[in-house]
Amino acid sequence: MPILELTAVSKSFGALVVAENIGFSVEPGEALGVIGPNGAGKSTLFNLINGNLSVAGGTIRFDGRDVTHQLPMQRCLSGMGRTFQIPQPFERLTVYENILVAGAFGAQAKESEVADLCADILVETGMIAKANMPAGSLTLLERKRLELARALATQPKLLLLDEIAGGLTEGECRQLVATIKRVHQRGIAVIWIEHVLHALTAVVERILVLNFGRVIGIGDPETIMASSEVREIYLGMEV
Amino acid sequence: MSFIDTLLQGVLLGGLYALFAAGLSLVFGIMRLVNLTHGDLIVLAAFLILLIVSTFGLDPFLAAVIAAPLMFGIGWLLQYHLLNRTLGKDILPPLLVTFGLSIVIQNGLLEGFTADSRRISAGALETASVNFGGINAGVMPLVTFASAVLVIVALNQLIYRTALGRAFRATSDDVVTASLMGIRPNSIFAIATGLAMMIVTVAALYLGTRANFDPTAGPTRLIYAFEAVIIGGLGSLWGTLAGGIILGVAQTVGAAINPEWQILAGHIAFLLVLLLRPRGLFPRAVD
Amino acid sequence: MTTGFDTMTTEIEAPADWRVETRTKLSGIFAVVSLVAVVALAAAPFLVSRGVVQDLFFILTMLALAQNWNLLAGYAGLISVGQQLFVGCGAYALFGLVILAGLDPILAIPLAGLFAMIVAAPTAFFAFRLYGPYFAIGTWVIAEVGRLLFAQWKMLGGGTGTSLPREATKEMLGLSLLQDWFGMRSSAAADALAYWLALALAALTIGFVYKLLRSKQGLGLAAVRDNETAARALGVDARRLKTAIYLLTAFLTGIVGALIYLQKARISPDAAFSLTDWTAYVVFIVVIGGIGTIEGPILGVIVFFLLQNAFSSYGSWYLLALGALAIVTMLFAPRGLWGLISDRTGWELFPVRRLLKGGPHRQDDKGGPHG
Amino acid sequence: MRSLIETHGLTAFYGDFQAVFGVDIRLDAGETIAVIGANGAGKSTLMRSISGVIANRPEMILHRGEPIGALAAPDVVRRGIALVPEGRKLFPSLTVEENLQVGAYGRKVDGPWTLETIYGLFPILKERRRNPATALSGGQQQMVAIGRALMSNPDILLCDELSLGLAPVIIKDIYAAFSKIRATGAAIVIVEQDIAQALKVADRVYCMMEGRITLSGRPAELDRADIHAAYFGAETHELH
Repeated sequence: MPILELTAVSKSFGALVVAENIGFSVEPGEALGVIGPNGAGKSTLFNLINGNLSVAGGTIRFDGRDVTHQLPMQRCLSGMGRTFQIPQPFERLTVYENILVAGAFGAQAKESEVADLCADILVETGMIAKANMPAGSLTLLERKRLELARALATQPKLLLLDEIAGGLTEGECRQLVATIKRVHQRGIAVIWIEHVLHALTAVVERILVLNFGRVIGIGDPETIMASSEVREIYLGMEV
Repeated sequence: MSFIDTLLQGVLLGGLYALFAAGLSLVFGIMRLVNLTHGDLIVLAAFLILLIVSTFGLDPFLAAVIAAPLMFGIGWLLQYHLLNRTLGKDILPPLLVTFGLSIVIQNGLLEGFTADSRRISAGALETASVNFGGINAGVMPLVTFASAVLVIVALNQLIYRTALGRAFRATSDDVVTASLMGIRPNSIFAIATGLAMMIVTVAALYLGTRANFDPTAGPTRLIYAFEAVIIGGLGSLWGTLAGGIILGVAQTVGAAINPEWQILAGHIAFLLVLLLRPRGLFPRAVD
Repeated sequence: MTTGFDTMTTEIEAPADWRVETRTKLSGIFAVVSLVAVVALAAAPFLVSRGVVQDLFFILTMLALAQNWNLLAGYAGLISVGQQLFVGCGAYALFGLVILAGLDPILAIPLAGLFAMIVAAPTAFFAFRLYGPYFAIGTWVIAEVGRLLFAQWKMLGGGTGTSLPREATKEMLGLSLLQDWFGMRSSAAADALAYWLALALAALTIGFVYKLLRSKQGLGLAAVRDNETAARALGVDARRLKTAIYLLTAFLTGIVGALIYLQKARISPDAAFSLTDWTAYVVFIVVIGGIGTIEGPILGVIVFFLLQNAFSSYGSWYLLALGALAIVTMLFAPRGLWGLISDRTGWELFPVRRLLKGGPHRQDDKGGPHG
Repeated sequence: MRSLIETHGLTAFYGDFQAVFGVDIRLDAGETIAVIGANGAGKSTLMRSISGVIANRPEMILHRGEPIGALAAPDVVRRGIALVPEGRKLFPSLTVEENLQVGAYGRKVDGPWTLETIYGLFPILKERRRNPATALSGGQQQMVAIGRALMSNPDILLCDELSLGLAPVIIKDIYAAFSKIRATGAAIVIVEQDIAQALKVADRVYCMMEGRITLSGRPAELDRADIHAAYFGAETHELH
């Protein structure tokens, strides 16, 4: 049984169609990459999956249950963790408290039960030195790491990552890839939207290509990247 | 016949409430600012008219014509120098600043005019009435209602037919992009509040000539204005008129049953709308 | 893990001895100081005149109201200007229970709080349909409805109000004990009793708010305040939290209302549901002192009292100045007096920040044995 | 000859976060330049700085030699610099025609662009002039956004991500209008992720990565591999 299954999911804002008849599924423990040009509807797809946006049509099943009409909070509690493309830290809380919110509420535990786990996640995501800083003082890159750390603290079965590698240096990118790989190897399914292709292809088993709110291809990275159609629409140039 | 009479009185009273509300609606529509001082500014305008009438012995209608540009100036200054500084993502500063301002104006008026109830004399017009097939309607309520309709027609013309109106709507949609069109949002907001204060002057004219008022009468007018706006639905001026009428009718019907229930009946109508149609009766299509 | 990236992996060292701390040295000292202060305040009826005790009663009840409004507006983002509804409901419930049901006033106080909370439930249903600024005026309208409805209650004097029967307050629970033990006259004993209740209420409210903010729910509340979308996506039930805070502050505000009117012994709808007395002043206290902190309302109520003592004879000039002061504070020091102080000094008397200490990475950190 | 626009060591911040680090670019009269780069490279921040949405130090941006870095957006528009913002940002409460009219609100000068000439450039807009702007397709909305900026008859037109979310055939239409705009003598800055399109229309190209200019030159002088490296950083070989 897939961990996540979308069937004929649609959404539009006025005349602008942002999701059209989207259908795909993700197996437990699988890592799926999502690529597509700016404005292709990638973040919208995540908002539909996690419930920040309600679908206009179609169904979303998560972990064996129909979650199409569930609130984001409920989906989080049943094991869906996400990061936001534009980081949304709790600015007046410290970095550690940000993680604690996710650990205590998202994983439905007492603060004391997740205190150590949250500290470990800070180490794993390289944020431990900033643990007691207010999240509002973080740089953009640190905020992105905080997004990842918070999503991990909810102890998800499915992790939705929205462009967390952009702007990283080569070394930082490698660390990030290693972290995500470790998470993935613990059996957590991952859907990762990313422009930094070499980071993406180092982790994911399949890639889904989105354009104008439609799935125009899904398959193993080599096949997808070799497709001339993908290369043309994605890069806008023949590389 | 008495039921139709009550209904008519209610509709006409609704004209007054729509006048209270139109300025509030305009300001909220353009800058998402809820001005808790709105009622007190109506009372301030009433005192201003009273002052002009008593000092120069003018007719109240003429006095209102003089007061209107003064109120525009007050509104412009208030918005440009004080309220614009409070606008932003956080709703707390505008609420608390206008709340504080409301107390300041009330107590300023108390110092200036004492706590006595006042009334602006409109002479023979006050008691004049016309008869429609057996139903009497006071001339003042009729004039009030006509003024409300006129104000709303004029505002709609301004908003939908002029360059300034386009700037209003553009700024309301998106402040940053509006500024890329050369629109100065702070000036637009100040002009909008100035206009709202001119409407407030019209409302004050009828408030002052039809009933007694005193420096603490503002908050109740704010509540009526607010109820009319919410009943009608945010962002629609005709909705605001409808909201005023519903409020007026509810109050007169309530009063007809038991004089003590007048205001309560209005509040209950408001709560019912909130219960059944939380976005009001005529909400704007988007947002 | 067999790809080339592994060589770059950050090693996760076994994290030994993580500690989470919120207390600071200063807050420890302050806890002792405040305990001493509470004891000293408790002794006030034996040390100072009745007039001073009555002043202190006023300060403490305003402080309790301010802490409640601060919790509501400063932490839960629910900017209500209708808290007079709960003061009025609590007060009227007390009068109703004492006059109509013959209950002892002391027993009636908690029931009055309960009544205010019961009223708050349908109120929340309506008011929560309004967003942001409209919520504010919505709560005000509902408070008006409350005032008008209680004005219809003829058995409690309708629009003109009524008084508590003298016998009821004279035979209040515990009063005879005070008279016996301390040889107080009955009016002084009644004042002292009300004062002690106010002191306990203010102290408990502060203690409770502090405990709440340090709890998991408090953490969730802070998260919702900072970013509601993110909080919901991380599993925080924002709506339930806000509703709970709304009901809870209604309960406490109702109790304060009952206590205030037990002391006043005379009630009318216009006084008990007064926007100025029970919301405007409270808002000014919180804003001037510093919204969103526990220290702010404490500081604010002291400033408020001093100003009132010095200038209240100027009547409306005083109120005008108070409003202007609140405006100036909001514009130029939006975090209030306490914000100015803590910015300069870094003081936190009620620290809620969870600091992560210990662990292998933090060995070299300063902080000594106490971290 | 003095340039129309010059930036000198331009830095830009969002709060504490620095998005642009010491960028120097130049735009000469009648020229079209393109700024390319991946998501988050700082291209839009650069546009927002020049157009006055983000405040900078005055001397960081010169317009005809005068410092304009600290001017607010309405004052920048009055100097004849108009922005087509990323994501089009049409006013949903306004009709197509009103959106165009509002473009001339702050700067009413005689020039090649009037409602009529803009309808000439994009005839479809005339048919749909009474529609709310949001009822249009993405491509048509982009035409409105361009037309709206042109209504102030700017000497300098800044275009941020014109092809964002548009189908290739529509992108072609949009860029076809560009030759007509250039023919009026306006200087143009385009920001693009679509490298091929940018190379086709620009006289000179700047490539940005992580808030810095990593490459610049005339399209013919630039090597594909260099662009690729400047655009994505290293390690793009895994793509091939």
